[in-house]
Amino acid sequence: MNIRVAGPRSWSGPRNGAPWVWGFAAAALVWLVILVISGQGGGQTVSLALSLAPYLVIVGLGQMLVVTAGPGNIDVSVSSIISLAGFVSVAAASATGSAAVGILAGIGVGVLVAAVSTVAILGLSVPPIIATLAAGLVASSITLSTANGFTAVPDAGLRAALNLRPAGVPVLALAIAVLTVLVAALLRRTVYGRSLVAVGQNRRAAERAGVPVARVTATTYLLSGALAGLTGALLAAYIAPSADLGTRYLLDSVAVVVIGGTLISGGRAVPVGVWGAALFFILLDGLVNLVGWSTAAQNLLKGGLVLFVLFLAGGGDRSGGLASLFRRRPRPAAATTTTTITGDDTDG
Amino acid sequence: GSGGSGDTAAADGAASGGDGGGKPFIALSNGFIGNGWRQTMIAKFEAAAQQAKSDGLIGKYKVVNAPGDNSATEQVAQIKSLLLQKPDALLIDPASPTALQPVIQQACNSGVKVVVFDSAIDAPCAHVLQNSFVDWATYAAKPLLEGIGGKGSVIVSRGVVGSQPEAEMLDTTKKILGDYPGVKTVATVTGMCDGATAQKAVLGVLSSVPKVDGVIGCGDGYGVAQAFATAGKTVPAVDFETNGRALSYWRDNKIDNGSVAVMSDPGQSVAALWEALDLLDGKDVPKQMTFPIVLIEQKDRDAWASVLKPDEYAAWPWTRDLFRQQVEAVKTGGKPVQPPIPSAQG
Amino acid sequence: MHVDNLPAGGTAPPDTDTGPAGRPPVVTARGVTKTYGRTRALTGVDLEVRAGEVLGLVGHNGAGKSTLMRVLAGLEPCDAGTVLVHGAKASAGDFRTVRMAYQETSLCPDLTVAENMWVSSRHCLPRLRWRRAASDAVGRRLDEMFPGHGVSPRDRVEDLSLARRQMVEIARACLVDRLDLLILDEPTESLGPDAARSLYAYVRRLTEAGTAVLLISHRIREVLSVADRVAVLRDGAVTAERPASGLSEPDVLGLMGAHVAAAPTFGAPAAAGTAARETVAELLGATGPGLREVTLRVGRGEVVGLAGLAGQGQQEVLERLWRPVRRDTTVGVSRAYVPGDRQRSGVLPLWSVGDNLIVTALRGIARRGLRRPAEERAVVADWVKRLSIRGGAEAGITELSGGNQQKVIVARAFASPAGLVLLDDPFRGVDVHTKTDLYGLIRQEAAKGRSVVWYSSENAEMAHCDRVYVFRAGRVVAELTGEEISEERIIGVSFAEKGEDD
Amino acid sequence: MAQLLAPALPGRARMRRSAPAAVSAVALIVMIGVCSSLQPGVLTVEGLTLVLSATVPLVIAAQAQMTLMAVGDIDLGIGNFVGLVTVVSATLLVSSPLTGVLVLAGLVAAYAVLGFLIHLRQVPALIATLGASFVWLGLGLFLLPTPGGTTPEWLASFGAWQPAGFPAPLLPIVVVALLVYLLSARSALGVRMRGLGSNPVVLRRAGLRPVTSRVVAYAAAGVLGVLSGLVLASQTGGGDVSSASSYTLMTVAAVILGGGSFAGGTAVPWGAAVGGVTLGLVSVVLSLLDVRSDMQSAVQGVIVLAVLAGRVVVGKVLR
Ligand SMILES: Nc1ncnc2c1ncn2[C@@H]1O[C@H](COP(=O)(O)OP(=O)(O)OP(=O)(O)O)[C@@H](O)[C@H]1O
Ligand SMILES: Nc1ncnc2c1ncn2[C@@H]1O[C@H](COP(=O)(O)OP(=O)(O)OP(=O)(O)O)[C@@H](O)[C@H]1O
Ligand SMILES: [Mg+2]
Ligand SMILES: [Mg+2]
Repeated sequence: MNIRVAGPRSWSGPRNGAPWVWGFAAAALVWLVILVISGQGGGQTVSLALSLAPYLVIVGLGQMLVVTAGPGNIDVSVSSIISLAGFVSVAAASATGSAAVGILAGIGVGVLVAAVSTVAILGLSVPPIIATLAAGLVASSITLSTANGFTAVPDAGLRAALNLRPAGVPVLALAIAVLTVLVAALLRRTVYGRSLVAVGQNRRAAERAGVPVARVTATTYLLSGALAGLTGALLAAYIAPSADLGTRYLLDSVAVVVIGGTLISGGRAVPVGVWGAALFFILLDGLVNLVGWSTAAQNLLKGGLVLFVLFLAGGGDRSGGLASLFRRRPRPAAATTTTTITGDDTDG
Repeated sequence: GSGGSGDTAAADGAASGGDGGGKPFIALSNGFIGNGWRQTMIAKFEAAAQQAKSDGLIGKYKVVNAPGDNSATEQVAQIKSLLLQKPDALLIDPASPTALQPVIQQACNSGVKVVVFDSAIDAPCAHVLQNSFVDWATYAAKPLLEGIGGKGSVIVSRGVVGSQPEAEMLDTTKKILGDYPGVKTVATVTGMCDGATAQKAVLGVLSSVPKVDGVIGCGDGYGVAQAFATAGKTVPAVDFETNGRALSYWRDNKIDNGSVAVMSDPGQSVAALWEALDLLDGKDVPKQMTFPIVLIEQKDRDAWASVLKPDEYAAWPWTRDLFRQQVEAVKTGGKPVQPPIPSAQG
Repeated sequence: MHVDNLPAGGTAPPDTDTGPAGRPPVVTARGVTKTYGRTRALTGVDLEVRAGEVLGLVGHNGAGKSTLMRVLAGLEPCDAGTVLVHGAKASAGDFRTVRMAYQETSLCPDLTVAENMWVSSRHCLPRLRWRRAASDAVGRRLDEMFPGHGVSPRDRVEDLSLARRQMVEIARACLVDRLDLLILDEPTESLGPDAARSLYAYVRRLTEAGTAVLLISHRIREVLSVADRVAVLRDGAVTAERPASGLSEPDVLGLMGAHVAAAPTFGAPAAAGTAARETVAELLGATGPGLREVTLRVGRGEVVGLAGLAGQGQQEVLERLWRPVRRDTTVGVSRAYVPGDRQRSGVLPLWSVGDNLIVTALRGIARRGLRRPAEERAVVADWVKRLSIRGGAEAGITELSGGNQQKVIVARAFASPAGLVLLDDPFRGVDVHTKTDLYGLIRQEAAKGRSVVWYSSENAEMAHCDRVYVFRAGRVVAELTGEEISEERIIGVSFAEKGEDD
Repeated sequence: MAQLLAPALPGRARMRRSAPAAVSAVALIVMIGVCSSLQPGVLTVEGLTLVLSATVPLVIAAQAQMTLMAVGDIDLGIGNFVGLVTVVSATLLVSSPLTGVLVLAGLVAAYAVLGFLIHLRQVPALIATLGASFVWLGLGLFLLPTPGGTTPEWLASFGAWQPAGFPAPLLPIVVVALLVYLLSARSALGVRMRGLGSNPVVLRRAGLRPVTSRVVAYAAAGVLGVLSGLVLASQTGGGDVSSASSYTLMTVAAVILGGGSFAGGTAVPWGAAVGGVTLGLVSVVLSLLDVRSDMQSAVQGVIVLAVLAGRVVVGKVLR
């Protein structure tokens, strides 16, 4: 996991190109292929992709915050949270008759599960991947007992709202676009956001700079849990609550975050990029179904693309992402840079 | 949900030999508990086993579900630890049709009667109760194609692509489609017999296909209907799940276009219990038996819908008598038994 | 030939009858230049290291000493010029007999001492049973060099103290079957006086056997006492080469171009009675890992120094003041911290100078968790100007030179409203000009009523403090105020007894 | 920087390092104790065979994970990789043994190439192995879209092997742990691997190419993954690409339980074995304890947390 990012990171500074364009470019490419193959419904394809993508975007935004918190941070409990929040929100909504209460209940469940992870991470110094794994196991147990003999049905009003598409633009996509903007603003304009990015770049330095690292970490996991809970609440209304509602969202959420341009080693979040990558994934699924490829081909394609993008973009110049490919300037021997920067302590 | 076990007395644990005075100890190992069908299957078994226990037919029973995703490795471990407890009969709903072969052989070798249900399995020593996938595919396609008048365009939503049952079902579906030259297949998607997956898969292709009159699926109609609702199109004829949620949706939205609900029978676990008891009694039971699929047509829909919880699947209420009738039917090659619809009873 | 059966020195023929000047050169640099991007690290170095001599190399920060060493050790090629080993143009294999002990140590912390020996000296270890051979060899070498070192070859490096790690590093560099040139980069920085003496005794033995030793140190007096010759590197070129005998410390400083220890002319420590000041922070008999019964007090507007050899508990005190979790520590004001290790705990590498500078003050400026960019910009602009940080607020922090990065980190602390600023030896690797600016800044801020607790490994810096606590082995062994504070006094107290750590 | 003044006694340091594995070992012993009190048969040879056999593939996969964690990487594809190996051994290895062996060798080579690319392109192993896991899954589905096939005779007979006198599963667990110990903790290659995880700059200065260490580590992980898959296939008697998907996170948990860390630089083969067996036994204990089936994964999670919490406590005491 390169948890300890080998020695120095050779970033060229804060001017980082536009790492988010690649997800959108890939999505556009897949869309074009669909258009060529089916010969119709170009606009509608986008519209339908936009009605599926928001779910992946919400959970992806949460995962993005966690990943931004620095090396080793990952939330593997999102899938269990989604499934559990689905049941709880549907139950709460049908008990109270209010969809809003249902959504809040879903978010609350996410926060609760994330609180378990947070306590384990901060209190017991359990590595995040294990802490969230354990919290996820607990959540999935609760899901199973809830699912047993579950009687409530999703709120019809909420479902109708999720399916609303005036002029072909899903209302949910608009709402989540606003949420994305809010997350971006959170990262740029708030003390918490700046603290998170600082912690992600260099935890020790952030701590010495007076950033309350523990509080920032806790907030981040709780936010991720809340967003996963929100995803679960919406998905359950859109599809139906089920015990495996969130299963495929774990790997996909990590993948969209990375393809979207967020640094996997932390310290740089790209909220817009999550959209591009999510659309790419959704359209890719559509394409595979349209062409009639098997799931084998679908997985090969997905994995191959992730690896291709990753190795092409490389990490030697982590700041540039893919963009660095095209302005390949001779790097002053990576090895020597490393030597000097690490050896900088010789000073004095 | 009730507890996973019903011990009579902890003391007689390992000692309860089946042939002696002790009453038999029945264990059920289930490879996966993550969906409503499996949960219904377990619930039906537990109810029947509890009843059998109070009727004095069995001494104790135990249900073990492998945690996590459909993981054969977990189930192998679970079965091995079950064997330590020396059950008289072991019922298995396998996570995978092959993975359990060695451990089943091991169980047989230690004198345990093994009944595998819900899936064919390649274990010569076990007794197998399986579904008729040809029937399933036929029920899923025929009424639907009749319902749309034998012409128009359909989407085929395949199940777990590559699995033996899916191959069998796809063959049947193709054969039936061949009988309807007026019907055009405009897309084939992979729905995995799962509403959520099918919903996303169908939504992914909806914009790229012309008007759709029907979707031939395998118990994923609720999700497919949602996809059409999302796309703002009228819901075509689909194959619904046999659970309360799908049936109520079907009823409440008045989708009277030839849709049916068809799935395998979660009551098989009860049938498997009766088979195990018969085997322990030394009765002659065929090694392989095919049990009927649950088909709910529009006429029976409301009756079923009224007795099922949203996540509960329609199950045939096997009694020991019904089971024995079915065994006879299988032996003689007669017509399969048609158990009553629960609502008729109460 | 294996290390086991080696004499202490190399195998070069000892020729004791001629003076160092007549001996053959081991490594020669001719017109060596080296450029990193826009930085010309070496601008044509001519240097000769002769067998059997100790050559002292001195120079200001960034003069190019470490770069030159890397070139001489064959770790990096030079852009122009040649490096000759034994008079012949060197290829990669020729550098095997040139070994270097890095100041920051070049050891894998997770490996044992013996395993580290394998990494660097595997050519002279047997293929089979190398572990035993390496253990024996390093044990013997350590015994020779640092009697009573207390290191076992099976210890993991991370479990060793800084001084012991340094010993292992030096022994590692010496562990080779033929040693022509040994480069020691700041070897004694974390060694105690006994160990330093042992080291220099060993260096003598090496040179007697014909090995050349290149010694880099900022401790000029030490260099003068050990070296046969002294070379001065200035702005990437050797500007002077003199025999050590007859040189004095001021001479060398003059050759280096340093403004000789400018006395604190600005805002000299207020001689006002320190007792009268209001206490803002206090340790009362603090005991714990690395600390024994430490009692100290910081007054408002006071600059308190923590002195002594490295690693005697000063940093633990800073840690206590930074995170006062125990009851024996009371801190009444908000704090800011200036780390010395800027790569690991200083810079936030993805951000610009401005972002780095404001991150601590952010909290105070923001309203209800929302930032106020205009106010932030004003503060940043003010500090960039005040400390004349090259590159301005928009430059990426990693584009700055080390000294300028350090300025940003110091500004970060003082830009915050903190009442107590903790300095963790922040001026290592900072040149004289910058230092002078920053000393001035500290005095100015203290005059405004801020308190400063300042740990420095350079005892001369303590002259800028109002009060100095001298540490040894986790205890405060002396409290000096005003006129009492002098380098000699501090050193005297630090070394009064045999260091317990070594 | 923060130096302990009185350097920790080496013995104490060593104790501190082995404490996590010791805590896991205690948990393991407690679990076996609980099992045998509920079911006296557990402590017989057959009982131990039954209980332990299912943990063998997990333990071997955990060794693979440990090898990569020693160089500071993490493998999120090991689960699907093991699944893919079961598929290969249930199809190609039966139909044409030579091709099968070549394909398995090719898979090991693929791992080595993956390591090489990760190093060359300086990309995070986490995401590269995540991408690779999709590829393994795709390949497995391609070869065998649905679980099935049969394992070769020799593999099946290995799975059924029941020597008298000692529980058969102990043999592969101990042998593999010993081999990995010899490779990662005793050999020169192991020093290079741990050195890479610890401080790659040192390797480079000493003239050792870090890329070699990484490629060797990945190749070793590939070999261990293949072994794990073969053992799994011998137990399940067929191939199923998703049969081991839970291994991905379980192996990480096993290594952590055994005292490994994400930071790289340390190799804990015995710890990983103990951690793997501990985790593998959890489900056995749960089924013996009659824990409600839907609560089993919660209990599993709680046990993992409890063991790690025990570690923290022990660590505090030893500090
Ligand atoms: N790898 C590198 N990349 C870019 N610049 C470098 C590199 N190595 C050295 N430099 C630059 O070369 C110059 C000389 O650096 P060097 O480390 O040799 O100085 P030094 O004399 O050792 O200083 P100090 O006494 O502080 O250790 C400095 O300006 C430094 O910034
Ligand atoms: N790694 C690097 N990447 C890009 N530019 C660099 C790098 N290192 C140094 N520079 C450039 O070279 C200039 C001089 O840096 P150098 O490190 O030589 O300063 P210095 O002499 O050590 O000064 P200081 O005493 O402030 O550390 C810097 O201002 C910077 O622009
Ligand atoms: Mg410098
Ligand atoms: Mg230097």
